[in-house]
Amino acid sequence: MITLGHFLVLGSALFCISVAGIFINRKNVIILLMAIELMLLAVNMNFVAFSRFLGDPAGQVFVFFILTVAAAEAAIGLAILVVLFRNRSTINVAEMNSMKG
Amino acid sequence: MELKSILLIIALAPLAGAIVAGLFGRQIGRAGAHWVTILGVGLSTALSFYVLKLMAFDGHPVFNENIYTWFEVGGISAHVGFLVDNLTAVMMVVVTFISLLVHIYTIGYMADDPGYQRFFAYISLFTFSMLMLVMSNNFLQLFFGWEAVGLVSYLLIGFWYSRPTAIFANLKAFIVNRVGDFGFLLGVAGVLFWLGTLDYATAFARADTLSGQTVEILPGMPWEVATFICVCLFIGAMGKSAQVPLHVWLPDSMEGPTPISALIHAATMVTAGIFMVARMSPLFEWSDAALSFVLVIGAITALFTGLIGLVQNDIKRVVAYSTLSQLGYMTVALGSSAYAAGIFHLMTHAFFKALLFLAAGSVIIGLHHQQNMQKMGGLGRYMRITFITCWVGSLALVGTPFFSGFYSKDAIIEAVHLSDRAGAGFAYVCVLLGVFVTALYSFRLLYLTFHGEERFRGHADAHDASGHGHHHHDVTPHESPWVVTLPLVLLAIPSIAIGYLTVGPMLFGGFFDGAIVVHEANDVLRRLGEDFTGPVGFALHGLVTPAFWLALGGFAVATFVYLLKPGLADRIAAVLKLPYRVLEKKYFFDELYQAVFARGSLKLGKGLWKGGDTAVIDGVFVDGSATLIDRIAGIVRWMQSGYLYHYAFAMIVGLIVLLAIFLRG
Amino acid sequence: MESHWPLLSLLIWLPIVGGFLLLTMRQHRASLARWTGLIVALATLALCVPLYAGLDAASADMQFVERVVWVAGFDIYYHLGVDGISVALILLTAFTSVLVLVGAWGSVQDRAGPYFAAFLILEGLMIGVFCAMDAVLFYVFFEGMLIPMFIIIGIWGGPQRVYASLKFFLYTFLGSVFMLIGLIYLYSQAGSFALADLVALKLSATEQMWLFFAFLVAFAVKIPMFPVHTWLPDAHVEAPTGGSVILAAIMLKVGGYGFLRFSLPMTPDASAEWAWLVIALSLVAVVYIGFVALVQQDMKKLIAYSSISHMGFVTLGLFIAFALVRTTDNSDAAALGLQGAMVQMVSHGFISAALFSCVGVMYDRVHSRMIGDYGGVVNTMPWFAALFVLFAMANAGLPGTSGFVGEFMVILAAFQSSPWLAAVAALTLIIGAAYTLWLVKRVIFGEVANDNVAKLKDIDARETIVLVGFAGAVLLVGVWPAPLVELMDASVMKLVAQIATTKL
Amino acid sequence: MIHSWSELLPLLPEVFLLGMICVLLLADLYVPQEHRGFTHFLALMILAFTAIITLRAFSIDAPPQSAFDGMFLRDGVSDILKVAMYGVLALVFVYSREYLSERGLLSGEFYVLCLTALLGMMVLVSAGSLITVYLGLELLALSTYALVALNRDSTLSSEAAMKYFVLGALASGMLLYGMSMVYGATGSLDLATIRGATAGLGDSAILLSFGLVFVVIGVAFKFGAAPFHMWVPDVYQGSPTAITLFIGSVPKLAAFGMAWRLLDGGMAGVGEQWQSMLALLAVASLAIGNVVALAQTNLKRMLAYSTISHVGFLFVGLASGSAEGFAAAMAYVILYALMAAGAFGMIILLSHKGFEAEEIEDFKGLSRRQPWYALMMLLLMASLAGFPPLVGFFAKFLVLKAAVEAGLIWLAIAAVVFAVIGAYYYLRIIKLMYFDNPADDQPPVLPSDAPMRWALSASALFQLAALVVWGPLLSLCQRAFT
Amino acid sequence: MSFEAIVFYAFGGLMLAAAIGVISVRNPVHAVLLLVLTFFTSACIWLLAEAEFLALVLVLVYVGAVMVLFLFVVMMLDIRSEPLREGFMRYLPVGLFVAVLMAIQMFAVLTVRGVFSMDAPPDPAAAAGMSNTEWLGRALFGEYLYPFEIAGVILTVAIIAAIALTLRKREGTRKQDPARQVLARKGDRLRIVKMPAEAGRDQA
Repeated sequence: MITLGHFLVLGSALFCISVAGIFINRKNVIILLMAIELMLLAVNMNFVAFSRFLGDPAGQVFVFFILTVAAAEAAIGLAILVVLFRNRSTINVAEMNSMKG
Repeated sequence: MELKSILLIIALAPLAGAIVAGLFGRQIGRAGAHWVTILGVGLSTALSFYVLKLMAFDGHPVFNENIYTWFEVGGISAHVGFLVDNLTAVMMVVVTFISLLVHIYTIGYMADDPGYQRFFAYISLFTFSMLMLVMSNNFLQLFFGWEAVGLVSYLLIGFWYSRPTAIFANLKAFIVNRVGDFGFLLGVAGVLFWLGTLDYATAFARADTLSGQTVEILPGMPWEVATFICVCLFIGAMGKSAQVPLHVWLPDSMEGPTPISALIHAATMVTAGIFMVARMSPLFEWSDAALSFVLVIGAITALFTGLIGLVQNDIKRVVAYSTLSQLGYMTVALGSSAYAAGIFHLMTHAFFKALLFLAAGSVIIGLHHQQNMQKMGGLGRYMRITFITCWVGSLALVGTPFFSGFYSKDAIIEAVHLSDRAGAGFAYVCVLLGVFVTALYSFRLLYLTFHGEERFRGHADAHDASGHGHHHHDVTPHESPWVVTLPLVLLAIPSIAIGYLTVGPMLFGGFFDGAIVVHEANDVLRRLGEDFTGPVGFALHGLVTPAFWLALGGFAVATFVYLLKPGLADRIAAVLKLPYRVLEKKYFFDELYQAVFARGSLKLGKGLWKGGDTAVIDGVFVDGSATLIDRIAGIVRWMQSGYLYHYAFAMIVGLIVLLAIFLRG
Repeated sequence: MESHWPLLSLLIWLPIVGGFLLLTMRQHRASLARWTGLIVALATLALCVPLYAGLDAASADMQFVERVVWVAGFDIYYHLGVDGISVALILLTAFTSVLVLVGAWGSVQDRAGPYFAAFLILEGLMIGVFCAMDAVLFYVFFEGMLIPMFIIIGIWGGPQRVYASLKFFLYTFLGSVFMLIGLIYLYSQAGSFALADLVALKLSATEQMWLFFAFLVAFAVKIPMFPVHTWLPDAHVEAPTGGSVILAAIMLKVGGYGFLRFSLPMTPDASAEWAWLVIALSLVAVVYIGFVALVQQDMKKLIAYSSISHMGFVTLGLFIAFALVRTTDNSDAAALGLQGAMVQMVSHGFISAALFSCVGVMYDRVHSRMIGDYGGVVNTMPWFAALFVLFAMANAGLPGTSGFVGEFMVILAAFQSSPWLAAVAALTLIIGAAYTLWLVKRVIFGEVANDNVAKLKDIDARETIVLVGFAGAVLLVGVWPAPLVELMDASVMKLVAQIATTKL
Repeated sequence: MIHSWSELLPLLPEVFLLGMICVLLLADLYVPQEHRGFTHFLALMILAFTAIITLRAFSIDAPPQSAFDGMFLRDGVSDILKVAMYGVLALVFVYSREYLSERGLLSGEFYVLCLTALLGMMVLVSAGSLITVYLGLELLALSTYALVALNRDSTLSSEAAMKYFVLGALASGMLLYGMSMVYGATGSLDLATIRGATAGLGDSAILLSFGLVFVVIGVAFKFGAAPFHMWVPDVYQGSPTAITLFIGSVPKLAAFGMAWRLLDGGMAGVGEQWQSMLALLAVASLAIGNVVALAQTNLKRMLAYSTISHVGFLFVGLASGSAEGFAAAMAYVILYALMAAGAFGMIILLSHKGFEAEEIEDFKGLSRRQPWYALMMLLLMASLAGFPPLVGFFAKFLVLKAAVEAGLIWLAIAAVVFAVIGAYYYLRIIKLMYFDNPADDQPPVLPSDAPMRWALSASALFQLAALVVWGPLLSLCQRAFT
Repeated sequence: MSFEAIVFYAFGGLMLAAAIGVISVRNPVHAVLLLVLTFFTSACIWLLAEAEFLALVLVLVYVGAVMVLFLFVVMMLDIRSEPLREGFMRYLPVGLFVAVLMAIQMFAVLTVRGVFSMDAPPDPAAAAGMSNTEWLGRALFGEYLYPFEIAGVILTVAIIAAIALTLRKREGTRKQDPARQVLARKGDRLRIVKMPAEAGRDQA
């Protein structure tokens, strides 16, 4: 039987993967943006599950908004990425350390 | 006029003179300066004699009044006020009279000194301070005067401030005196604590409450309170009256001009300690231990400093060591409860020692600031008045019967003899031997200076100790002007006669009753007085005492060695090499103090500064913490690497830590 | 007693407003700025006359009280008032400030207007400290002083001024923040910031202990006490003359005043319990610092160390009172100790101010503070030398000068507690004389040491005013301390009563 | 459900602002480049009218109003914060105009994005539901990401924007995760309901606590509290100074509103937990902010670390968890926003075309070249450091007081000790300005923009006005929380 | 194992595998495609949770629009897959350790408590006699109108921001300037040239 716990664990596993993606990744920034999408997906998973198990539409409504915002976020993130690439001709995270200390 | 106003005038007239001469010296000129100060001191002198007459002859009751309140806190108050009784009156007369003479003498002595006005201001200020000291009716004012005379002494020793020796001497004098004052202040504090007052009269009245009280300064070693107070007070006296081991400053103080050596370092200031102990006799009488201490210290001083006088060549230093030795005599008198004898000797000594100093000064100016006796000789021909008065002074000093010094010194020796206090036997031996020594160095001085071969010619480098640095050529010595000789003459008279005139009332006539308190059991003077028939009888009796014969012996040896067989002295010195050297080095006191206290303090100071302040407090704590913070900042900056994944990593670590902390339960 | 004329506010704000006025003046109008500054300072001093005249010294109550709500929500009031102790220190402040400005007249050429302004602002803040009856107000003034002094040291100071000013600032700041926490804690218990309420508040032994140490850190740094004194020599050495004068004369006193207003009455039981610590540190200050002073080569540093040593007497006097009242019930002696501490504060104000002014006089001419660069100054500057010797003697505690009075009282009081304490304290007679007079010997006396000294000119009229002003004060207090003592007597007796009463 | 239009009245400022943003967007399109002043003027007018609308209905003692089933709340706190935001944002506009114009950045987008960020913040401080909290936050965040990258030709700006974006997204992901847990535990998104539900949770309490950690992290990130502070220095440094000015000031107000709504409004039931979390974060922020600021040479970076330390102080107030603490923290954040705006304003003042006065060394000897502005900077720095009698001290005082009264004496002590360490770097600025000589004798080129200089002087002198301002502001804040 | 469980585990496992792939493959294009796979599988799981509308939205809008956008950018920027940095392998264990630590913490919270093993209640939408979409729609346009409006603003901001950041005015491109268009006057466009009468024709 699939319980709430199953969903939550699945969500948390996805969350951990996405977080690991952010701090383990030494390649390009675009992977980071994808990891963020994954993270939002993990959250959505939680909301969907809670909504289902609480019998309350609010969770699903929240998912709806998260999807909206994620789209907007992706747009801006990619815009910034484009700007960054234009300036530096690279989007390698390991080279983004001109400010530190 | 009221007595209070008179006393105020006595005290303040010299101060006024000092202020005028000091602040407006340039405006009033040299003559103005000496006139205004002499006027001030003269007024004081005249009024002091009047007060003495009132007290001694008219039977005026003791004057004891406060002038104004210094402070009042809770039940503790301190005032400025005067206590005038016979003791005070005598001291006032001695102080003002000698001061007046010194003022006059100075006109001649300092005639060509650029600091003329300043000098007058100083000595007038000194007179004021000394009067405040002797006239005080409480411990606070006593301490004020005590330190104020120290200040003026400091200024006067360093009068020729560009001489390195002078400014070394005055620093030394002040600091050594401060060591004494340290004890003195503790004594005063003790008086306040155990007697609850700073006022003499009240404190003395309560003195009996001291007996039986003890204090544990060191755990397990109870002291009698009276002993504690008196020893502390006497430490002050040791500083001021230059008792061993705090005597080292006095010989050096001869760097000052001769008039002040006479006034301060012979006649008045150095006797303040003697006066103080006499004044405190109601307290000292409660502590045999303290008096024994006084006695022994005095005895040591009397003999051993006199011995140093034997090997000195500087004429002033000889007199200075003589002064030390005589101060020892006075202290011995105090220690044997013969306070009156101490005061009596103080008075006679003031006259003849001032005379000796002034005479020495006269010789010095006569030889254009030559102080070395080895470069004198045969001066008697050229300086008749000085020669005669100096002989008078010396005779008084060695205790020639009928001279003033004889009465006072003999009284002391007899008193010690009679005393059964611990240490009295030792003291008796010391003072007796001291008589011999005194005679020896006194006649040595006379012979080397006034008699024998003339050695003062042809020494182009004779100005060694002079700050003036002129008169390089040979000159014939000449008698000093009248302003110099007049005081000599005026001092010679009391040096001869004062003892004869006053020995009866002062020692045995109850003159100091009320002022000096002696317990029945200690009263050696009363026992001595039982045999007293009169000054003549006393003098005649003196002829059969050992003291007289010892003095005579001293005279004989001196005459033989220094007058008849010149050159013998050097041979003796060569034979007795070690003792001679010990004496020449003054028992190595200076070297010891220099090494232990002066250099030790500097080393300690440097160690504390570099080690404590700079290394530990600043280095480790202050700058160290700054460095530590800097290091931490470096580490955190290193962590702020600029890499996105490190930033994210930090956030996750933060998350994990927070989760770990808050989800344990 | 409500006064209708806000005298205290005037005293505080007149110089501050005057200072800001100076800041707005154009830089090249230095002369105008100087005169304005002096007039403001003189006016402030003149305001002290009605203050002194109007004060009822027989009463220990706060007088000239002004009380206006400041922050209603927290019961913080603009609450001013003075008693004898405050008035004495206010007089000292106003008097010294005038002389400092006169002293800076010609010697400060660079940015004279701001210099005068800084001192005026500082004066106002210091008076504020002595008037404040609300803890927050006190703290504001207490800390507010730091900025102008920081600037004074930093701008007009010597070569190491940056280090010194930062050290000064951070040291003091670190100390005072603990006090702030303590005050807030007190508020949380008493519901009021009024000093009177805090004094009346009952506190447990533990609370008192923590508060005592909070206050101790703040005031010990300010006074300063061993071992938190090391900022002072640096600050003094690097500060301009006026800065050193104010620092020594008044800012150190704020620490003593703080002890008196906070530690003693608010935490009497903890103070009594820990009095031994303060006493021990005070004695260390007297002796240890005395020896350190002895080996200094820099005149200002020497005087700075001597200040620390002398302030040791202040703390000794304050805390010996506890030992006396609590263990032997000897309230007369306790009063003597407190009174001695107060007199010592005032007296040290005059003496150290005068000595720093003297160094300033020499520094203006030779541009060196090192003892080795001088020698035989008396030959070329006799009047100056006379005054210098006078101040040196006062510093060495010569009777007849103010330096003696406080030390004398404290030693007398200390003796009542234990002869040993008195003996250690009295060592200052020897050590103090040694370092001071050795300084005099090396600087003032002797042969003319070099060309610089040979070219010295004696003090001019302006410098004479400054030094004679201080000399007058030193002698007046020394010869006749009774007015000063009486001024503070009622307050001191009240304090004795307060520290005698347990708050447990 | 909306039953009548009058229910929407509390939203009038937001609605007005949104309408005017559209107007501005359109108007800007039709204004030629040389008349950009009109856009600037219009933006200021919008702020003024929004303020008037907000204040018209403002009454500190009025009961809170709500709309949209409690998703929108309007009370004293939200109104005070909103008015403060308008004011600070107006300062931002005034300060930055010439700076942006010299660098070709003065476009309608700047104003539009600032105003949408403002709208987001208004939504945030008025949020009554997790959804509105999230959406307001994202509206603010997306606008600021764009603002940071606005200088498209700058390598640093785009790098900063990317870091900000990624970390911001990570933080909002965590916040969302936390929200989902809270939702799951309490079954509601409405903050008031959540607050009511926390009491009888039973076993799902663990879920709430679990979510709380994530929520607190979201809040901490928004403030820039350590260890979630890493973005702050880079973003401050990388953005054009005008944008830094914006980011460094206004959003702190919103972050406070968010923290209060979420933590006190929603999670009062687990108050002890978040209070101790905030206390920990406070200590970390104070330590890292103050210590690292010491070692900075770039003034913007230094101010960034200073921000972190101030956030630490703010958290001390929040951690006390009492109305007193919130009032203190709110007063603190308002005063801080003003101080920070002034400090960045000084950098703008001294910068000119082709020169950014963002190195600390650039302030060397300022007192000789520009005594007046050196004095202003002195006031600002002293105030930031918290020296009495300046405003900054009183702000800190309030917070400490709240902490002590809440029994957090150890926290108060840590705060003051770090404040002392922090005092050093502010003093260093003062030292450079006053104790050092200028590197060259050239007087700095000051902007010709008179309103900017006046406004800057005014905001610096405001630091002195503590004696008058402090009391009323404080009592206002206090009443807002009671 | 029920059918639901099989579906759940199958798609869940696939989803996690795909997610791991997203963050670990070198080629960004592959990563995007794996992300699409992740979204697909999770949409399936959502269907299992009876959130049909969201599942479809996820596929249609998200995969259809957002992922395409990603793909577009990846292609546009022409990012080469670069070799791994040296430091990567060194820090990987630490990174993995931290990630696993976090996962363990989270699992510990989410699994230990028995309360989470609760079964789903009957579908509330069906209970109310509505489809999932209607159920959601009622909430969205009723109760959640205000957030809905804000979401609109957010999308607007995203548009403005994206344009402001990426729109480049290239030299030589022709574009409309609406301001100039609107402000155009007749006089700017039309010049009425007064021609003299053609006098002299006759002369010519």
